Amino acid sequence: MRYLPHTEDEIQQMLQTIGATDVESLFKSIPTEFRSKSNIDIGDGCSELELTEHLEELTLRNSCSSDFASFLGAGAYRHYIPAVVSELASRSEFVTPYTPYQPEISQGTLQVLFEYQSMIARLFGMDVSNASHYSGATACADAALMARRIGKKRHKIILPDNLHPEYREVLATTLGVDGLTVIPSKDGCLDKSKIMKHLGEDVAAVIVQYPNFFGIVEDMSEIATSTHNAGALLISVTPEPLSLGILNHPGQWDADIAVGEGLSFGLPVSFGGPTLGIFTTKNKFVRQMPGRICGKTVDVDGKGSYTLTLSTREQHIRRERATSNICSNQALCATTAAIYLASLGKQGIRELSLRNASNAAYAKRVLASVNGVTLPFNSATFNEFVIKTNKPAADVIQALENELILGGVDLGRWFSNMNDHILVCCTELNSKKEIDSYASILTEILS
Amino acid sequence: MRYLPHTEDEIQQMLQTIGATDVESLFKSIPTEFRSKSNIDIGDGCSELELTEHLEELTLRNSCSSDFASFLGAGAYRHYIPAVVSELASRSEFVTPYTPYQPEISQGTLQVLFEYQSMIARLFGMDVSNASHYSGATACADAALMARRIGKKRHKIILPDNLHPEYREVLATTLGVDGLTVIPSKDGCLDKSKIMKHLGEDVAAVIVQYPNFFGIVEDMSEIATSTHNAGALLISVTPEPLSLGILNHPGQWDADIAVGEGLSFGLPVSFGGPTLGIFTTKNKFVRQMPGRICGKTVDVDGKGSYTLTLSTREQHIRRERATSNICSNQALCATTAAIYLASLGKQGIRELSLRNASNAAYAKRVLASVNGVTLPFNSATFNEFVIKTNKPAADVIQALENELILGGVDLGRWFSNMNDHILVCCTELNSKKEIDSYASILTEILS
Amino acid sequence: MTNRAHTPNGHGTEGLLYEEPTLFEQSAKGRKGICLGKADVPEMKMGEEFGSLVRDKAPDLPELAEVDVVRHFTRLSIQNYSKDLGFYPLGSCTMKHNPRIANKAAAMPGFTDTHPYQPADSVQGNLELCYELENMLAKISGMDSVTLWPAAGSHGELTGMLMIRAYHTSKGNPRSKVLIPDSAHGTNPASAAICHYKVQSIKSGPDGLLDPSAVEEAMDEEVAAIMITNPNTLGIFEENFKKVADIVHSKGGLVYLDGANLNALMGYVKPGEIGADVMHFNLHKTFGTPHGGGGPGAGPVGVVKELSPFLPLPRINKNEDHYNISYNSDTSIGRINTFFGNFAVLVRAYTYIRELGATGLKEATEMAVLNANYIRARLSGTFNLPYDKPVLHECVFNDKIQNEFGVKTLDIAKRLMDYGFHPPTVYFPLIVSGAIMIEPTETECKSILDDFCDAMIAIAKECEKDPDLVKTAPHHPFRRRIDEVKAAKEMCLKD
Amino acid sequence: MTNRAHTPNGHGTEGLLYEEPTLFEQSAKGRKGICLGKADVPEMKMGEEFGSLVRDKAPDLPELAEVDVVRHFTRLSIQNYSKDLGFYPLGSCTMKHNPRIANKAAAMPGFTDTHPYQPADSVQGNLELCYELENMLAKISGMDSVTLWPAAGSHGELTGMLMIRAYHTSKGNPRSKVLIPDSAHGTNPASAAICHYKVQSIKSGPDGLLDPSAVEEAMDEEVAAIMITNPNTLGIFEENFKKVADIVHSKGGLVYLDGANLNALMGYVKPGEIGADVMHFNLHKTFGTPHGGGGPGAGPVGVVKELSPFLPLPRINKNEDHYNISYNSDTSIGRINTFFGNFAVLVRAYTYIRELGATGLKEATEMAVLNANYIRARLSGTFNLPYDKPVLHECVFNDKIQNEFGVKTLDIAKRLMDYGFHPPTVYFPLIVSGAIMIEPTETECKSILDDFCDAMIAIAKECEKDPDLVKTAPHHPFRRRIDEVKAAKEMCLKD
Ligand SMILES: Cc1ncc(COP(=O)(O)O)c(C=O)c1O
Ligand SMILES: Cc1ncc(COP(=O)(O)O)c(C=O)c1O
Repeated sequence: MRYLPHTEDEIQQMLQTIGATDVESLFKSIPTEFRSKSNIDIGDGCSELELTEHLEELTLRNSCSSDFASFLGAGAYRHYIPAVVSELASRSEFVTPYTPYQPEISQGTLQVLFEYQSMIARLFGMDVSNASHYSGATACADAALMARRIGKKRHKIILPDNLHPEYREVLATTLGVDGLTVIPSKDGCLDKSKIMKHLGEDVAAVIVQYPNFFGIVEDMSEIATSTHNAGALLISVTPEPLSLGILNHPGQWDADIAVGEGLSFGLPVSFGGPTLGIFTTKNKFVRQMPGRICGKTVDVDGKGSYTLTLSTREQHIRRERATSNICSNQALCATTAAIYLASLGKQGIRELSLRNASNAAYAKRVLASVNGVTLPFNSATFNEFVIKTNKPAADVIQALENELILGGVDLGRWFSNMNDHILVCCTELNSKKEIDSYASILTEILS
Repeated sequence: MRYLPHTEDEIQQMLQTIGATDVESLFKSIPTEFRSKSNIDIGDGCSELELTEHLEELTLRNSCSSDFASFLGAGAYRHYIPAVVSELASRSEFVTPYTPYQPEISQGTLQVLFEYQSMIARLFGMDVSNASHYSGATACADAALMARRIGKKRHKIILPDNLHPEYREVLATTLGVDGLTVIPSKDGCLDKSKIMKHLGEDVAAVIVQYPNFFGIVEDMSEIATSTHNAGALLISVTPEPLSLGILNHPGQWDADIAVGEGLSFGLPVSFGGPTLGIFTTKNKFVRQMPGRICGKTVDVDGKGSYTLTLSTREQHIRRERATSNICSNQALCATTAAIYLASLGKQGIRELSLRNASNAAYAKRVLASVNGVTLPFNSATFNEFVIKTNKPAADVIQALENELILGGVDLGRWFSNMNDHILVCCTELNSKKEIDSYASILTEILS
Repeated sequence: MTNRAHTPNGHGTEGLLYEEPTLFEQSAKGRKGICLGKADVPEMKMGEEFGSLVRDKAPDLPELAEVDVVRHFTRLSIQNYSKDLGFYPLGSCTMKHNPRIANKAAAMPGFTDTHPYQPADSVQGNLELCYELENMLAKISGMDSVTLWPAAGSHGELTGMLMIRAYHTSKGNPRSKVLIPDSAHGTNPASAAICHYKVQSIKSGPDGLLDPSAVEEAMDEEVAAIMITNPNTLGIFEENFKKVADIVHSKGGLVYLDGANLNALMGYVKPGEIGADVMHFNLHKTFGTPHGGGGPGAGPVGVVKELSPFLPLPRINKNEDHYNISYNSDTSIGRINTFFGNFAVLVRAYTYIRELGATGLKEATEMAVLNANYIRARLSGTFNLPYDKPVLHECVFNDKIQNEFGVKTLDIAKRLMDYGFHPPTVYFPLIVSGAIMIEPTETECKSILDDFCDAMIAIAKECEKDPDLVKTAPHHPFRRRIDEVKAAKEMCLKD
Repeated sequence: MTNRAHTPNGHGTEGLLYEEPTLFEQSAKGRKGICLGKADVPEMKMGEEFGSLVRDKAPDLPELAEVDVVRHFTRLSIQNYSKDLGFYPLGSCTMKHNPRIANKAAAMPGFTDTHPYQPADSVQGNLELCYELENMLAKISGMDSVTLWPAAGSHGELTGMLMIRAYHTSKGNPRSKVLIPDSAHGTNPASAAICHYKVQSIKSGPDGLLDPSAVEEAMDEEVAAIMITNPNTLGIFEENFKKVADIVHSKGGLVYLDGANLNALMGYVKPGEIGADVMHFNLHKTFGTPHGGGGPGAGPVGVVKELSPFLPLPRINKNEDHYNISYNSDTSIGRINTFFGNFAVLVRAYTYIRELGATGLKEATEMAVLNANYIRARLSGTFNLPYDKPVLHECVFNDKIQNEFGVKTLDIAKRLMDYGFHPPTVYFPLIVSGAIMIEPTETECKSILDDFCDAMIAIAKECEKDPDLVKTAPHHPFRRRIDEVKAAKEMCLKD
């Protein structure tokens, strides 16, 4: 086994030092009745070459976005990953260390995390970011738990149905359905008056998605004010934070906690993971924030240094009273995001954000002009929009797939009244040619 | 331009320090009549995304070995490259420095080159290796030039026609045809008596290929003795040095210079390049050796250190009297080979070498049993062998290609009397299944 | 930009290490690291579309050219110690070598370019991989079914506890308490707490082991489960595991096994056969996926068949040779994460397990245990062993002997850096004062263990002869001892 | 294995740098880094097949596990300074930033998995790339046709000189001499010598430039060619290039242009338009392909149409949209290398040129020249400028001022390492005593140039105040000054 460096000689020498006769005897502290009678039934190992061939066979059973024109988004957005990002993020000094518990020999990871926090906080317009959460959805759930902690007796969490359905599911799984109030949207937007009606003294937080699950960019100022007036917290959720390149940031409308999904920041979609949970909040709530945080300090020589800090919030010290149970996080994804954001820079993120919006706007226009397509909602959208078709979405999507187009997500999957609605996404990867051909094939399908 | 970090402000400040009004004016030392009247006519640049799409389109116009069962070799052998090799060799600390002229800050590259030299010398059974040449063929040409230098008045170089035809061509280009005597082979092997007839006082060297171009493993002891008795040098050429995992090394039969092609050592075939020229010799000839060499020494504190050495042989000091004109070499390929050989290790290289030989032996047996196929030569072969078909090789190869088999190299390309001969190669990548299917398809083609 | 190459006195480099300013300090207005190319569709008029929602100023990200980005992150990277540089004996973390083929596998475009909402037909390769990985984990652990979606160990704990709650709820009472030994990792109580369980700590016996009578005493029908780490965080096998499991089961409780230490058991013990009802795996520990400076990992959870109905969604099913995904279930606890968890981590673990096979996994366990016992043998005497029982894959010393000279565990840890080693886990488990928890893993050879032990012994000597040298360590790394108190007090958390 | 983590005094690491034993010192009998898997064909009986030709003992390579290999090369790598770590102002070498997309391009399986003996039909992508790259290089340089196969600059020189010889031979007399200015790179005379030309050195004028009258004097009908570097190795444009070319042409000679400094000319001067008949390109200089610690590079050669018949084989031709390869020609000098040269390097250069386009290449030249002039402006006065003429992309100082304090160029170079910089090229060109040849390239920003100039100025001050500090430099890198004499004397060239 090439991962086991032990030679027969060495094993013998080591056993001698230990005072054991054979390796087997080192397991004698395990009572024999606990010893498994059977081998592990997974067969023999194989060589790297055999393994590579096997893996290649598996991938051949997948169709990749390179084989299709893909308009799939809905929380996992395909973006071009500059070569520099993958190359730097795969340096083994970033890939193979553990959590930087020993700061003196981990300044690389720590400074990167500090810079990640800084860029994320700036992008979201928030005071402070943690060093990553698992995913946008788990960050959202932990934000709700945090709001309950802050709200003390307040227990109720209000959320709209234009929050990503899988985020809603994770919320329900984690918090339990008691105390979660889901408010149906109106024309794809928040039903503000209904939300306000629910804003009582028992409300810990209102959750909003920005841009929302249907791609719509809603103004959250009003709902923020009402929420704050009711003494509750506003939690903002952004599965596509690239939108913040051109859109007002959650800080602007005074979000208390703003979370997001960082998959768009230099990570391959990769069947949806690893994801990158973004978690930001206001300074005043920092001690209630889950997850690791890196802070700046000095060493004994006074040299500027970085270290994990505020760890008294965390499980390894506070145990059952910790602000969260999170331990391992998504540090390498945060590192990747930091490299990606540093590459984009101030201008780049704006340009790229606008490019995504422009491609989607163009697609929305040409698809809307197809006979048999209507736009059910008429609000402004960023990179995604919903179309309504004169045939069942499932059939349309299947017909498109036959023409090598992944046309979007069938909303009937989550919304029983939307069986003829498709969520269509564009990024910088969708060329005009692709979009035009989508429109023309759709024309055929719907005619 | 993302590779140009200059901001407008900085350009202005710099111009001011220089005392120039604009960038254009910095070119005024170029007489205006020399200034090109026209722009460079290659069109505009493009973005990384556009470029990636363009490159992908280009690659789609290639058929890759993953699409075919490939039995092509003839000097460029397909091998499995362990993941560890590519990952380590692509570390930017190996990829982005220049030649290690400043040893204090280049110990990494230098130690790797030293280890490369050590492993190559051990594998070839020679005293000393340089730090790389361009390719097996250019190393061979430089070896011939070296032999002439050592031979003083001796000018003639004898070579067999079972030396790789492209190596012969490079020899002819570099040395000129005068003084090159090509001896036709007999039954695929050296025509020893004919060679011996040519071994006069004017002979600087005899070149032999081991295993030879037809894959045959010849015993060179006799020719070595005769060559030495005639006062000439023996130059051994090994395009597939993996063979030395199980075969006697050139040092064993007293080669004076042993060169080879290192493409097999962890480098992708990549249309044949970059290659890795291997160049080894005896200690007594080291000062006549071309190319850079790394040696061990100490620093002022006595710490073991490495540095380029014996540079008085080289062009930057000796100029027109240098042992070669080589300057940039193939250092990164040598680094890759070092990582590859260290991964294989003593056992691994033997096993892998044997595996290549076994696959080829099996293929030779099953192909020979196909009706219409004969084996023109009956000597022992390593990873390649020649088959003779009852139809023209070009037609057979084309018919095989239609069945997704790259069946080998048409020897008619170089040997006018071999239009029905195919050079077939196997490596560890050719499975039994592939070989069997080659045989059965060939049966159909030839029937 | 501040002067990056040298400090004011002109001597910034030690070796090739640089003082590296932040991205923001290096930013220059107008510099670019990417270039988008021309648009082929009209540019959207932002104002018209979004009105007041248009961001007034571009996000204040740093402005850098590609070369700046490359240098910055390359320079920062070499300020890190990493597994690829040397021995990393963090106890409980299982820092084994990360196979390179796994990185290559995870980066195959056939995996990376698949979208979670593609039709199941078009991702049969992904589904087969997941299905088979679940299967292999079940076989390794003796559990009946497995979910792959939790993103890390503690996320797996939460998932497991939610299933336990759902199980009890289905029986009529979710119950209110969870028993957790005081030697447990902090994530155990934290995870239980999220599920609204009251955590009752069980004091370890004088031998560092779970005391069945303490469990017996605490056990009642309000106890939903006990969470046990086995081998425990001292590296000792819980010999009363089955007895404890019986006690808990007899009152209708369940047994949760924290599988962080599975590296000590593969091929020897299958937790499902000795009474565990739920357990999580840390793929980033046992199955060699890289830690990435903190993550991503993956924390699959295995359960016995009684709990299978509660497994989170989605589930992958096999029908002849075809795989499909079921998104709904009446009994499931629901989704625990979006999409298919940390999929690329799953690809790595799958690759690892396939390469090793049954025999390789068992050998890995054996060599891990051999290595830990070797270190224990070489260092006992020099360092105090608070619990002198046979260990499996790791061993825990403490600083009792060195305390005499005023030296603490932290000092010893920092001093190890001067010798070129990453320190062990320190001050965990909490039941050992000044714990030094060493887990070598199986991928280290004897000579490296010897180097490490030599260093530890040399440091022990220094503690006697020159304790100040140790107390002021580290002296050689990039930074000397870092002021963590100031960090917490001043809370400078961003630039 | 020797103790790898620390030296005997227990302090082996500086930062995270390790003393690293050789592979052989780390080898242990029976250890393996690969694992072949089971054979599906019978194992060959070596003895039966090869008899006495079977190697008696396996080659004595080191025996290591994967983790050992990973650590060894990772640790060695961080002992290197590299372009990715910082400024690398090696004059004449054009150490510009290596774009990452080019690495990605070269690694695309669609390129790496093609074999040189595949039918032309099945490698149309490769052939198009080569054809277009030849074309683009021709457009950039004003030459009529280009060959891509030489493996490096000096290999290109050899190729060019062989073509020149073939040209003259075709005219009846190969001629016997080549003129080369004394400021030329050593490869120029070495390449000419391989082609059996006698090298006649031309002394540079007092202004560092080619003196037409000196060429006039040396020129006769036995001169095959003159080899000129323009801008020359002082970074100065040869303003008499055309005059010299006319002199040489008038006697039937040819003009070879060493294109190593093309980075100073793109978009401004096309050598083919001002009299060059043959020139080589260094793709690893001008077009940003990485240097790899010494190579591989690529040294394409461009020629005017009179010399096109002599271009080496193979040639790629385009026929409508189809590319084919011609392997034969009566006039060609023949093959200069196997296969298609350093193909993957060609892919990188193609990528670079396509990304920059015409405008980008010109801007690159402009910023390269701006940077060199800025350094020249900031350092002149502090360091002596032996030739005080306007420069393009690089500038050459020397140690005349510092000699007064007993400090030499080598000392200054070594001292720069303490400041975190790679030294410039030193002692070249040979016509400048103690030359310090600085080529910043266009990919460096002002603040880095300032840091470098500050360091140079600080060192100049140290030369006055504390010359010993400089003479004993470097003090901070991994190694202090290395004994090169001992290396040459003792010739320890392998383990
Ligand atoms: C015993 C034990 N349990 C649980 C965990 C938590 O695992 P993770 O960090 O993957 O969430 C750890 C991690 O160190 C551990 O050691
Ligand atoms: C002016 C000049 N000519 C020729 C060469 C040789 O180029 P190569 O190293 O690619 O062979 C160099 C390399 O430094 C050079 O600077």
